[in-house]
Amino acid sequence: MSAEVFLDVQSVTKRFGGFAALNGVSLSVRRGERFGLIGPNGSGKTTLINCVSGTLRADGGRIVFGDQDITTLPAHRRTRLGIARSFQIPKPFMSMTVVDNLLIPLEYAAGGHGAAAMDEAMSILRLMGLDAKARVRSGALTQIEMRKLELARAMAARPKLLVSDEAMAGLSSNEVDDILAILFRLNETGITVIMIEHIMRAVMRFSERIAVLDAGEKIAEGGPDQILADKRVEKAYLGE
Amino acid sequence: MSGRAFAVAAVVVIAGGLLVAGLGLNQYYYFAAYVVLQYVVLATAWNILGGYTGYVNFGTPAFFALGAYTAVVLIKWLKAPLLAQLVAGAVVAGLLGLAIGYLTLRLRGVFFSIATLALTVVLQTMFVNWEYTGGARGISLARPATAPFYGSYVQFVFAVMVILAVLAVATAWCIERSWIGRGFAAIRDNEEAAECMGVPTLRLKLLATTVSGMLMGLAGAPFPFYITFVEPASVFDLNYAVNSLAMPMIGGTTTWVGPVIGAVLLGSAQQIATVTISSELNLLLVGVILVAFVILAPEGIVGLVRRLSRRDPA
Amino acid sequence: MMWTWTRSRTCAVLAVIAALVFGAWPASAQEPIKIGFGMALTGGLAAGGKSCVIAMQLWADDVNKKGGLLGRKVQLVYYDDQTKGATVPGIYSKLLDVDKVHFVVSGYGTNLIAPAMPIVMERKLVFPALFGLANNEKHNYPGYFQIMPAGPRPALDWTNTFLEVAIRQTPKAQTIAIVGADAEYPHNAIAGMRENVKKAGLKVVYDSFYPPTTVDFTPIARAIKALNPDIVFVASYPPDTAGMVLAAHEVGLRPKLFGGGMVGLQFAALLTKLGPKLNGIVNYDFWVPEPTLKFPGIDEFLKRYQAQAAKEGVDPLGHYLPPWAYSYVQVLGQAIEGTKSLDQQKVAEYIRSKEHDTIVGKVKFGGNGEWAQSRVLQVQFQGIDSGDIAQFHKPGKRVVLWPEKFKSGNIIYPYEKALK
Amino acid sequence: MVSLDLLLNALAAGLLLGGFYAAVSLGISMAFGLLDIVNIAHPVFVILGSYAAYIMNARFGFDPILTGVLFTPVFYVLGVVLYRIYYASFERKGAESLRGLVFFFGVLFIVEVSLLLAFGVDYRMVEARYIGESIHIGPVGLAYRLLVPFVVGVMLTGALYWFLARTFYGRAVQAVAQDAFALRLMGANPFKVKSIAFGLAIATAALAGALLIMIGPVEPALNREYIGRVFAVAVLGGMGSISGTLVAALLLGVAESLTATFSGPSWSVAVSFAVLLLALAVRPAGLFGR
Repeated sequence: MSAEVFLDVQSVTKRFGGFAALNGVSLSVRRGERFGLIGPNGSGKTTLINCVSGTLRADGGRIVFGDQDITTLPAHRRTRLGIARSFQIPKPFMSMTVVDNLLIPLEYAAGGHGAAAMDEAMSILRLMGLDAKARVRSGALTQIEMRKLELARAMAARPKLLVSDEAMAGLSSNEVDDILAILFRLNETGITVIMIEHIMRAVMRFSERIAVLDAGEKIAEGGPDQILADKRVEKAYLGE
Repeated sequence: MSGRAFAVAAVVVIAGGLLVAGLGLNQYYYFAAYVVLQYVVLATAWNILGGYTGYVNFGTPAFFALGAYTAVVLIKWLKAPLLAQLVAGAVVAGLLGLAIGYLTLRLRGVFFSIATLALTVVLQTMFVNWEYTGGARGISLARPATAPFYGSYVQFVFAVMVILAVLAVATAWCIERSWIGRGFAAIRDNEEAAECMGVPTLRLKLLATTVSGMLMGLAGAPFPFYITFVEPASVFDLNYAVNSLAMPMIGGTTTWVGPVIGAVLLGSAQQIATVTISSELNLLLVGVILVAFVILAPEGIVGLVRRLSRRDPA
Repeated sequence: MMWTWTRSRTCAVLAVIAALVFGAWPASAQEPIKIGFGMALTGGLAAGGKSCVIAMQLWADDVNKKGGLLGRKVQLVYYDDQTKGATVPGIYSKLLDVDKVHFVVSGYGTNLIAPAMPIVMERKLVFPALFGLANNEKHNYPGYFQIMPAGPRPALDWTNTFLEVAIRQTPKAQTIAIVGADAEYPHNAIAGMRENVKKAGLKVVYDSFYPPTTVDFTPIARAIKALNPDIVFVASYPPDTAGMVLAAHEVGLRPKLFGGGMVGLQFAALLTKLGPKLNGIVNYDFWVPEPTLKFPGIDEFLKRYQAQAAKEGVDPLGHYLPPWAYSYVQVLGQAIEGTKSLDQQKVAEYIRSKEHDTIVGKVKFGGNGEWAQSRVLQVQFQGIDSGDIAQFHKPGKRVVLWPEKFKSGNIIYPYEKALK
Repeated sequence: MVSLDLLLNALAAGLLLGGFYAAVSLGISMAFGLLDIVNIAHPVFVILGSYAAYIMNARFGFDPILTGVLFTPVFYVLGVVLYRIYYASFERKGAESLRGLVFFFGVLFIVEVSLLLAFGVDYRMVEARYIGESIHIGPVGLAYRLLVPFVVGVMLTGALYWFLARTFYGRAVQAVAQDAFALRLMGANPFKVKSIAFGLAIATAALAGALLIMIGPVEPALNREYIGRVFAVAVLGGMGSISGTLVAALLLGVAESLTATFSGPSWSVAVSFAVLLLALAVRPAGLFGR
């Protein structure tokens, strides 16, 4: 089993001042897996993702990706190794067109250039249904389009591991289905996907395994059914 | 503008400049044009960091002065020719850019701005206390009796500034067109996202501060021979900071044309204002224009023109 | 001054006749004689620069009222140099090449004179200059004439007057503290002072510069006090002058002699606000309303200047710079009249060889364009009991101690005695 | 040469100077540290306060402190108006702080030149009985000219501290600095809270200006010398921490005073900036950062 482990988070700790946002969290994601990460607001999901993607540096513990220790690697190096993420609050490159947004990861992380990169960007946009907006300034997109752009841009980095941070918040159920379909398709091509989501229906449908965080600690891990049955999870979500 | 068109334009400007320098016009025009061109270099240099990556540098005077004082040292020590002064000025100012970038660029943008402000004060104090370069009293420098190529040194220095201006603009143009330029823009738009998309932000920022610093030093290096008298208060003048920031703002910060337009417009306006209306009004004008532009036309003249031209056909 | 009267009057009469004869043609059928300069109208030296322009305009009015120079009107052409040396080359080439002025004179201040020197020297122009310290030391340019009476060795003579006063007192001073701002003038003055001190055999117990941005001067004053020097020599600009005087009072700094090179104690702004705290300070000056310095024309000039100054918000006393700004163009005008020529060389030769009567007294230049003999005054503030400006118009408040020729009273020594 | 006497006095003088620096920097600490508004024009408002004190002193003989207190409401309104312009032009549009910075740069020039046009370039001072006098406690002499600014500066710091910690709007201001969401939970309107805070920040300039002109002569361009200092204090103080601002200001004052007394004043100002650069490099959250 351990040969299969693709991302190994080993008792990672992150503190902000006196407040421990993550307290010795460990989890392992297998190659090609669809992995769900849930937890109430402020439970440390995004902090954990930040530590994995390199936006934050863990105070303690180790993070291993493939066979490389990436704990202290800067974020852009991790992206080049194959970890790409979308942001919960969309952070497009506002002054650029939609397609140029994709060219950044294509050039910087995936090593593409010229016409080939442009073609690849356009095909990703087609996949996301954004091709009509390719030449529009990304600042002019709607919220939903921006979410799609987030995902599209992450895909443009040609990731081996894609971290989708609440990509579906605010989408209609049809759109949620669209995105899910895209993520499924990506996964079929061999990309490992970590999904952080509030929309339970989506997480449960998508994930093979799920980890639950509460107050900076992992309180449960297992298949969707296991998680739904877990008392501690219920308590964490519904309170006492 | 395509690469070829730009190259042709650059050659035409240089040839034109060298020709004009040879005409032996009224000296005043060379002096005035020198100042405007110097601002083209400074504004372009500022914009490479401030406009492209979004890091506001208040320390233009520090880099400019370092270029000028490097030249002073070379003149005094080795009687070095202008070319050597230019190279040395650029290198030293570039190193300063690298150092200050390394110190502060891991922080939020405003901290960098404040650090550059502090840097200016520290550096000025150093030169005030360094007797070799004249200290607070300043230093008078005799320029060579004859200038190479042209009869008078004024014409020669003007010609050099033409070349430097084209060089600076060409640098900006190249950066803008390359993957580096897109990386800069990504940093400006959202640094965190840029880093997560594989952009080595720290390294690119260091590149920007270094190149920007080099060009500013380059602008300062001919100053001693232009004015023949250097003292800390005049080269560490806050006005260099104001103008090199205001000009791109007025012209537009996202393209290489913006700083050029801004420098030519504001620079010439100031030259004209100096000899027509009172300078107080001149300063007031800069303030009002700055506020008006940043509120009403945040993308500068370039953005304004773009907006209008987009509206017209529709 | 007097001899121009009759001549000018004749000229004026002739001009009026000419105007009558030629009817519609104005008297100035010939274009005016243009005198160009850059002047600090904004920036650090603007307060001084603005008052200079008033004075120079008064001179032009005076000349024109009397028919101008060589029968031609005089016109001043000037631009704001913003107290920035970088603007100076442009301004002077504009004046010479575009405006085609006949003569240029300097702006106010060492740092604004220096950048004009190469242009002036290249074109071999006569160049009357206003308040620059040792600008010609390196160049030794024969067309340069400095109206500020520092003397033939500017930096040395300037500060030496303070020591001249010091060595004549008993009990004799043994030790000296030297302090000044990190800026052009104080550095020059102190460099001169150090040499003079060495010659006078005084022991330097403190020698330091402070940054012009210093807010609190009490630590400096206290550090000096701890060394208990007999003399404290200060070379400072207006804001730090005020800071040093206040700090000296607050920490009880009581040397035998205090002052020397403080700029600002000549302007109403500081005089009225420091008031009684000035008593006993011995400081340089160039002109004060003492009976020994009542040169012809000065009182009338000041009256007219003061009327103008009130309107423009510049120094309402006008004792420090304006008379000199008037005089340096006055000398130029006299030379033009004297040589009946606009030829730069002839005018320069005339200025060099003659002694000139001006509203600041007789002016004679030496070989390097500085005054042949220093006329830096050392004055002591005495009997000041309030901040009322009226008292500074009168004699007796700033008593001239040096040079002997202009001495108007006796020193109160040591400093402490004047404080009571 | 290092006598105890001198050392004590240098420390005392440094503390007094620091109290004054705190008064000048508080506005920046609030605007920059708490509201994230890079008001580089703050020192020019301090100068504006100085001129208010000057006029009231010259015309009516008002004590500068009295003028300072009287003018705080005026400055408060000025600050609120300024914030509204800033908000409408930048914050609402989500424009990056760079543009706001340039906006305040423009404001700096407008105010400075307006002062120049109105009052000319001459240095201005005020008269008060206590200027030039000092009080002696043991071997330590304290100049009233600096003691008064120190006391007022410390009181101002205390008042702001109390406001932020104890009042509803004060806590709202602190919340806005951390999390706009939490603010909404408190039921406060962020726009209103921020305009109050910015108004207060500018209001401190009225008093700080009065203190400034009490210490020495003032002219319009003097503000530029304070830009670096106030930001140094705000950053060292840990961005928006009021008590941190006071401690940083005192430290800076003492550092300047000690260098001026013992190693020659030439480097005293540069020392504080070197401290700032060092702090930025080593401990970017400031000496007392949260």
